[in-house]
Amino acid sequence: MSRQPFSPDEMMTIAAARALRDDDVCFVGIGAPSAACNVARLTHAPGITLIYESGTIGTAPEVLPLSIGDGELCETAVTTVPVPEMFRYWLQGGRISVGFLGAAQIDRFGNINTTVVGDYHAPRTRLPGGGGAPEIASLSQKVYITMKQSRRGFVETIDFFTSFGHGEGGDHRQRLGITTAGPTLLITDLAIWEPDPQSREFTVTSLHPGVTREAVQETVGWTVAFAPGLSETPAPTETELDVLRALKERTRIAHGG
Amino acid sequence: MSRQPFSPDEMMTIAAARALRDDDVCFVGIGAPSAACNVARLTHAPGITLIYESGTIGTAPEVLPLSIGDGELCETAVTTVPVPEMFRYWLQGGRISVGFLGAAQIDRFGNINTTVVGDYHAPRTRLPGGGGAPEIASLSQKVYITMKQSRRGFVETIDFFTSFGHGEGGDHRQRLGITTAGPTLLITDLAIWEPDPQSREFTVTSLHPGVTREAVQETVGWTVAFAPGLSETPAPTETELDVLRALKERTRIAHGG
Amino acid sequence: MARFMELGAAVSAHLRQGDTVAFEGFTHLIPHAAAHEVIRQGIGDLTLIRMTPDLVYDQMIGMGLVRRMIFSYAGNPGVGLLRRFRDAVENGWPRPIEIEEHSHAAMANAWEAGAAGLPMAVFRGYKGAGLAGVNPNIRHVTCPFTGEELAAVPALRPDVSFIHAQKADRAGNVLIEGIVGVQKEAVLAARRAAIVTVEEIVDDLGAHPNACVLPRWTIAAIAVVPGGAHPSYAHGYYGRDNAAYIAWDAIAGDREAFRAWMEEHVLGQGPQVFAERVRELRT
Amino acid sequence: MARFMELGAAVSAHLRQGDTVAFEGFTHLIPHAAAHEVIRQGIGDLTLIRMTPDLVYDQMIGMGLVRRMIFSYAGNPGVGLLRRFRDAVENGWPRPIEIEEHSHAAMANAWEAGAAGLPMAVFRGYKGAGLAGVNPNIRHVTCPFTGEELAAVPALRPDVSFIHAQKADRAGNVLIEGIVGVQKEAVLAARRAAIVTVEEIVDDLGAHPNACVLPRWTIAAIAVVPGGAHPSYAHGYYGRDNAAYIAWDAIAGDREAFRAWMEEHVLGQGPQVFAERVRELRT
Repeated sequence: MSRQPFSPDEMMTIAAARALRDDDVCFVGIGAPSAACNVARLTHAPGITLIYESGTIGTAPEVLPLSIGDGELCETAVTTVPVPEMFRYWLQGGRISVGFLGAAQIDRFGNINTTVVGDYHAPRTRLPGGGGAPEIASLSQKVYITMKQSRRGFVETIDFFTSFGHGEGGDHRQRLGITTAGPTLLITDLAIWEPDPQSREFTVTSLHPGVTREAVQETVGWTVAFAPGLSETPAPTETELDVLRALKERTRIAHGG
Repeated sequence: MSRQPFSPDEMMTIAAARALRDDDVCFVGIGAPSAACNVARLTHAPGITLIYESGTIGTAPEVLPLSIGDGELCETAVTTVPVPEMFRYWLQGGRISVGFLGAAQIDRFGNINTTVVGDYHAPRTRLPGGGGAPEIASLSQKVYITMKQSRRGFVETIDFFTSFGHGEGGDHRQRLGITTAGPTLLITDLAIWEPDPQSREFTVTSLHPGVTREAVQETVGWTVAFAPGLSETPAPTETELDVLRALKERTRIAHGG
Repeated sequence: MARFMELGAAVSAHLRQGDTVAFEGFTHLIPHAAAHEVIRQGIGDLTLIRMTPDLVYDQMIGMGLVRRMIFSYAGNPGVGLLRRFRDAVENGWPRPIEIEEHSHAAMANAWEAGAAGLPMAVFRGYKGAGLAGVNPNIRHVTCPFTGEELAAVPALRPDVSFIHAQKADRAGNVLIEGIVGVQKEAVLAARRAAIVTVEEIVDDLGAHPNACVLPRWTIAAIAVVPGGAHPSYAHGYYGRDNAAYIAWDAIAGDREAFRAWMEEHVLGQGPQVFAERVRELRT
Repeated sequence: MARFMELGAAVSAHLRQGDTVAFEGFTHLIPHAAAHEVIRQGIGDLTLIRMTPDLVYDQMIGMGLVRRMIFSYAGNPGVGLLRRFRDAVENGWPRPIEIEEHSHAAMANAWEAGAAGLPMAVFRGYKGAGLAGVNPNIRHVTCPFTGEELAAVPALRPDVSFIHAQKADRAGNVLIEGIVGVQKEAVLAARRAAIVTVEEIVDDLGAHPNACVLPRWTIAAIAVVPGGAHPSYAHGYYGRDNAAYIAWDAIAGDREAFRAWMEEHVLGQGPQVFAERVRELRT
């Protein structure tokens, strides 16, 4: 375990990275998911296959892409396919083991909104929309979500169902004919959440070092459920932090930021 | 015009070649169509685009392919695409100006059989089947057919509708919702046939040099209609014959025949 | 059959007021120069199609040229929102905009169907997704073999499609390499014309047999515009101008700043400025 | 995840009596060596899938290993008919064969749908075609936007798919170049396993970014069999043995001659003979 101080954001990325396995085929969303997936690749999961929706399969970028289709994703990929093929053969074909998403709003059942704040037809804030998320959420074998906690993001009721998590909970996915597992992991800057086996409500199963139950509850718009055997997330190791920070630094320089 | 003697087969190929234009995009069947298309390319239509169903687009082989997917078709092509793309984007997409087919059996309305002789479920002779022909016939803007005349091939009633020509004639294509022109030209070793504008029955419009009406009728299993302004097909030119014979000779050597 | 033309002539020859038009590119090879030419010519009342409308659609929307947009992700990639698009949706400025919103899977399938000459795309999608409730163009068909209900969306068939590509040969065959996105589909799905800007014309494309090559007879016009994808990039030619994407957020955040920027960088310029813009980004 | 294996071990590990299996290749890269290994192992009662069954399916049929065949063109390309296939269809020798016959367009679309995880393919086809009257797996769906009736066929999903490819890298990624046919689709559509024979293993595929590469995790087993496509060909390695295709007509025309040929050239041999067979054909 590291003696270095680390930020909640770093803890989030590293905890998310740890969830990935060497044999995962991961459909990578931009932002926090992309950082986590590449940290996994650069630490314990060198064999992981990272796929970006721009068509790059098995990519291994030196720096984090700013967009979903940066040139380095293609240059370091095993192959790059047309976008229709990506969605038909690779996602719809059932070949993605983990779809990794971020979100603007999430509810307790892992339903996600990245479309609008307010009414769809007269929104207060028009967000970018779903992109690949609706089908990543329904067609990946399972879905991991990573986002920072805030009252604005963790809401009782999302304004729009951009992508379907566990709906109203229970067997709602199955009732819609969705055969995949859906969101099985939510990694935030404060905690790790997993769905309750019955209700499918996301439940805190691990608090990051130094985080209290109260801190988690304060940033969430519903009454948080904590698992009985609540554990503490191991702090980032020296290696994990070094890899993440080096990646971020290379990225900062490359993007002229 | 040539002083050389020429065979009916050579006349057929050259007459078929002449029907093609420099700006045609031609979906090429193997055998006689392939020879005709390449003679056209090597004489008056250097800009013609030849497409084989193996996925080769804009190919320019030095020798005639034995199969629909010989290596040289790919090596000389503008590009080679996957077979599903060939049938979806290029044929179904409406980009083929001329589909060029051969046949085992044909009827007076240009319906073609290459599937069975006899009953489908208990055939006397099981033929190879349609391959690309059913959709070439319905999706190319127009269809040219080339085959040698014989009582076995030119029949009153074909045993199986491998691909649809003008059906029972008249507006039968339109009644089935087919929007393309269908067979507009039939080039044999004896004559050039075109469909009657009303009945769509194939009618002889030009006899090859030295061919009589009787010779045409003898090799056809229905009563042949001859157009009022029946003309004579110009004999092959020196150039046409030279090009065709050189092509055949290169092909013979290349295929170890 | 591809004709080599000046960009301005190609745009005015093929694009009309009120058209449905796509300027496609999936992060890579976005035809910025072509869209800027359309803005300069003031061709408006357009329906824009693109999976990932970004800066250049934000610009067209902000200039009031867009009546309707069909899309699946309207963001500034890696940066945030599209502020001119937001202003049009939220405030109707400078004019209200209609939207037809899909998922990427739907749009990608709809492009494929357009290229394939089909009226619709069929795929497994939109299950539980809110868009199915607000977009009447999301329908269903039932598989006659399994009974499964599958999603269906109309094929995309713009009047005109614009793309940017690396190169054309002298006959007019066009090569696209790297992240090829849906550009082949956009070209083949165009009803009236596909217009391509290229980095250069070469004697020989030097293309791998299975490379993405568009034959000359699929294209109406080719215009040579080096740097024509900037601030997007051209694999093998120049990198993405990430700083320009980041800077756009502030420019587009203010109506006056936006108008001033457009005057200076688009309206008062021509296609030739793009070569200069990528000089420092060449790879 | 791709395992490098001997061909015999790969076949016996993955293919079972009664399976539905495809040995795909569109003239190019036909996996003859793999099919011969299946014949030697006597794995029978198979349902064979292939757009263009040619010599090697004629051989499997003649050896009595085939219960059913799904296909769109059963000929010896450029030569004529398949005489063992004819004998099975016309005379039930050595056993009757069931057929499910399609057009190329239908099969190509059905492979695409199989790779895409869909239950069916939808396309514009079979209009006026006799197959629609004899094949109950040709059905229709109605476009919910235009009302157009389109053809539908079931997706192809074999238990096992075999292909031959030019090369694999040491990680097991496989490259196919030239006429790529439906091989990517056949691999991705396989329910249980995809098995690939390759000309060689290399350190680096040296592939163009948009080349047809199958990632290692889409493949169950890779066997190195130089010449494994003979008498078909491998673009960049050796040419097609047209003489062998022509010669097949006489061999297959007679039941005794066929059996004797199979004894000598298949049953009494192993995968290693293919390298010798292409020696004179190398390019």
